[in-house]
Amino acid sequence: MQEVMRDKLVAKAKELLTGGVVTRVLGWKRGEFCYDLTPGIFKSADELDKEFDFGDFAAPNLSKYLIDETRKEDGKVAVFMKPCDTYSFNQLLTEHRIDREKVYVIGVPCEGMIDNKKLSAAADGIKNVAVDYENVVVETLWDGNVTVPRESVLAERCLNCKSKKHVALDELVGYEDEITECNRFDEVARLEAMTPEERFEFWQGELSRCIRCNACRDVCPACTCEKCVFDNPSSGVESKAPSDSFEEKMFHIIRAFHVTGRCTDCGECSRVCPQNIPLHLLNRKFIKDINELWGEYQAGAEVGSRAPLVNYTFDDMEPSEAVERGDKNA
Amino acid sequence: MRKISLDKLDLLFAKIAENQSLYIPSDSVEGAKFTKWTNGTALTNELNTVRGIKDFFFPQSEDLMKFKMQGKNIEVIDIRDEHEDFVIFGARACDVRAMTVLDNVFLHAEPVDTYYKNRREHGIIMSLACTRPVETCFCGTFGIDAANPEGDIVCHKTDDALYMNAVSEKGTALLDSLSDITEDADTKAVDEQKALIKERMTKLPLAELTTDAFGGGKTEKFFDSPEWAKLSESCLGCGTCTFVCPTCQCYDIRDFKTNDGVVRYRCWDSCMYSQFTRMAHGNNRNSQKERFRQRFMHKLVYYPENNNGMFSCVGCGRCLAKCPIRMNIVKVMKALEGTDNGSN
Amino acid sequence: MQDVTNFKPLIVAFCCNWCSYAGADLAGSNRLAYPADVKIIRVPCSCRVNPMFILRAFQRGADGVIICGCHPGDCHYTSGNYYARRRMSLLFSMLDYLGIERDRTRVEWVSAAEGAKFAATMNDFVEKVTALGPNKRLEDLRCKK
Amino acid sequence: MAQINETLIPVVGVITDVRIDTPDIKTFRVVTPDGKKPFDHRPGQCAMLSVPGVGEAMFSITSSPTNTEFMEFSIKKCGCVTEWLHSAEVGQMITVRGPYGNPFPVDDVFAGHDMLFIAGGVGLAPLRSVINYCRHYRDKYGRIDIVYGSRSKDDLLDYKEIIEEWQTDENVHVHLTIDREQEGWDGHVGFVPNYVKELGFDTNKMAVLCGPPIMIKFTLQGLMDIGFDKTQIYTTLELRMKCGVGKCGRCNVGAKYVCKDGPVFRCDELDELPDEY
Repeated sequence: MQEVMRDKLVAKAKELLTGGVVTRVLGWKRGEFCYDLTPGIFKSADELDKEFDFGDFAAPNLSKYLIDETRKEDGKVAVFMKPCDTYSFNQLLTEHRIDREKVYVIGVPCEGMIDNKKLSAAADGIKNVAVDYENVVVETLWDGNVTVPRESVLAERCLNCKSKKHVALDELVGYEDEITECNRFDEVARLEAMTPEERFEFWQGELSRCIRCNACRDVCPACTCEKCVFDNPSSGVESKAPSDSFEEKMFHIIRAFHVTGRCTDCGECSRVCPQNIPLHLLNRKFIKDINELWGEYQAGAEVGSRAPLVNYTFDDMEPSEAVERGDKNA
Repeated sequence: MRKISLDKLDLLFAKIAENQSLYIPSDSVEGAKFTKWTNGTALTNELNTVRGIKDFFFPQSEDLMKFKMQGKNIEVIDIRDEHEDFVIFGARACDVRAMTVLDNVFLHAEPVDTYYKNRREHGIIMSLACTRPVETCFCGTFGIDAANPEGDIVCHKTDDALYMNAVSEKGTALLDSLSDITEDADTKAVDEQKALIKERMTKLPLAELTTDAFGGGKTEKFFDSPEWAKLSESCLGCGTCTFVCPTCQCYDIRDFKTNDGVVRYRCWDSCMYSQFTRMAHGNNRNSQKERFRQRFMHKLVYYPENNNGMFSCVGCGRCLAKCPIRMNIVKVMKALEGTDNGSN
Repeated sequence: MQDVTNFKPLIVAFCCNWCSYAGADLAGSNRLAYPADVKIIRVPCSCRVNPMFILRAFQRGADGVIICGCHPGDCHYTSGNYYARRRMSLLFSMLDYLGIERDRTRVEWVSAAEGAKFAATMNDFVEKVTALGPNKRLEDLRCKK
Repeated sequence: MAQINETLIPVVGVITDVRIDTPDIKTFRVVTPDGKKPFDHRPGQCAMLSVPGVGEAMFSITSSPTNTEFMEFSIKKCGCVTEWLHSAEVGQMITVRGPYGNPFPVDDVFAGHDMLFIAGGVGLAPLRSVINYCRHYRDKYGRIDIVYGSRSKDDLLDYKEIIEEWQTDENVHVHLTIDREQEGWDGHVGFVPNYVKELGFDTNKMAVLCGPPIMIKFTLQGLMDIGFDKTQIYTTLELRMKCGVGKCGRCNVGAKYVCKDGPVFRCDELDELPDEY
């Protein structure tokens, strides 16, 4: 199944390149192992044949690279996008960070990406991986074949997939799919139901592991500031080290706040965190609050929508009521 | 060589922890992590920890000194004190070699870094041979023998016992102090294990990777390689690779204004960060390509040039596992190697 | 252990220039008492208050942060306080989510004529924060080095 | 003198004099609290000055090593530390550590030679230490030529010293130039590289260059054009530094650290380094 999809995508990319529709293709490059795909630019059919790959590990969201790509005076770029990536793409269009005219979006269906961390926890010494709808068979170095249920190694964001529908498209390779029912706010609700002490303990434990590598920020398609406030010496908060637990809390609260109403819940932050911090739970809290306070809002669902924080109504809830609202629900 | 049966491992840990802090790799939410041993802390089954043992000797953030200011006056307060004694159990061969790499910078190159020296002098490393290397391991590339790690006490864990061999003065003293709970052992079981490890190392997917193309004096050869642009095009410029790397040692010195003075501290920095070399009048590494190149040239060319050919990569595979976009030193080496052959 | 009975909280109050700052003035000239540990920072509008300001106030030793703005509908800039209301709803909810005591933060609408309300609000807020004790969950220990 | 055996821990220095040289350059005189020179140095070496809470930065020591009473630093206002220093008054304490880097080879390579110093703008700061060293040990060196240029007359550093001391010295020849015509200036007008070519020096001498990168680039070319060899030309580099002792990893050019292996480089040595400075 994987092979066929890869070949279809390569054929499509080649067609666009040779037809002169685009000058380059943004996709995923094969790595050393079956699972380490790196985003990359392909400029020729030859490169595509040799290096292009797609499959259960094509996790990186390519939309952020389009900011730089569309600034180049080099014609159009074709880009492959999974359904959730198209939300980020739309959000970037809404914020005028991408020139739509310079992009050719090729939608690729997605059945969920495998989480490398979960996979290497499930099997040591991965030599090769075969995936079907039910199972993942890992050929290991020392233990022969190890079979695990696919669901057990799917990325969290894919287990709670919000949409399999592409919201931005020039062309779709494969089948069309729908917005999915999901329970992505369950974990947030579980935390909300805890006592403040428990919540504090939980987050203290999670956030104190932060090493301030900035991967969450740098990968985030919503974090597109030319200069981040945390990199600005004049901001007074430019600090590189987690020398006290306050620093990480401030960083993550502010970062989540800065992307509020713009975060599409693509889950890249949690995917890249080397310390396994569930950063998506901060973003989802904001999304859940927005939905409950001012009505359902999905960033990136449509281009040009007005984000909830740059909007208001006369009868919005007071902050004190907003905070206490949880208690009434409980 | 001494041994202790595995069911008495806790006894061994308790005995060591009597006189000093003991850190062992243990499972946590973030993955395996060196954790201070208290009764009940269990040794992990993971091959290696998310972060190496660098943190113990060169912590991510450490206070250097304090300043008290009054009007125009400044008082410099030296806040250094003797570090506590500690033992790290279970460091892998790659991580122990990483300490040699850091020693070259902080101890052997003048002037000596006294902060590092202080911690180094008070730390004892009990290394542990790897029996189940994973696909991202390539320590052999850098001449590291996973079967024979360096360290103060070299340990081998078999199915039923832990074998310990002291190879330094500090190690001998520690092992001697454990003599009443350990017993003498011959090297048979360890030799068998070493043979198994050696055989396994040859079966690793990266076993063929060599450093032949790299080393001191290769700056001109690689600096202007067109590969850098391609390799770095997707680099996010985050510091993950740097911070999980057991040998990366770049640091920043910064001031923090406390409520009654200033603490000057140093913290890890990353050459991948855009502001790393930014000066008031510009930046000599303005693009991610240049910063990316700096990191790998340092590991593969500059460091060996200044340190008798030793590379500042130990093949631990952490950057392979942690890079958000899965770019890593192996991909860089292979790409550059290609150009090397091409130019011959 | 800190003596809770003697604990005097440090409160940072961000006050809108057009209303509550004048309200504070009025409270003063009417000799309405409120604790001296309330430090007022004048801002041009309640929506000038960046979430970072609030966190940094806590970092630097504040035990409570209150934002005072014009009543909804009365903003000097038409709609600033409506935006502030939304932002603070989210921020405070997030702080609550992280386990920070919710009584340490508050938004209150105080007009220039409401000197009495200003004093009463501050008294009430200080009382609530006093009951919570010193801020431990959002403190930066480095500041005390 | 307070001696703390750790290179990262500085000693306290007191600013005892602030001289306004140009609109954006001031020269600070620094001694220890007990009135002594903070430490000995060689011409061309640098020191880390810091203002706690603001930052730390590397500066060339402008005063000559032959001055045993105090140290001077000519500092151009361009970043946060320098801005703070520019607002400092006499009596203000700062912290100093050093000396760092390799000096100019004044006692071996330069000895017995004619010297040509070429500086642009604040680039005179590191050279002043060498020039005054050479003037102090006058017998050891032959003819001294100094080419110095800046944007305008007001931007010439140490103008008073140049006019009153350097120009009056025997066998010291000062050639000043400014970028654009200016009222009250009857000297040369034009950029340093061109002026050097116009002056057309004989090549039997050692040259020392310092200034903005663009000036260095063209002057170097100019010197080569009139027959200089790169082994005769020295310059001093500056990059972002934090530790000053070759460990923090940011001031390297190739395998060389500017703070430890530099800042003084012979131009042919620079050729071997990658173009990243």
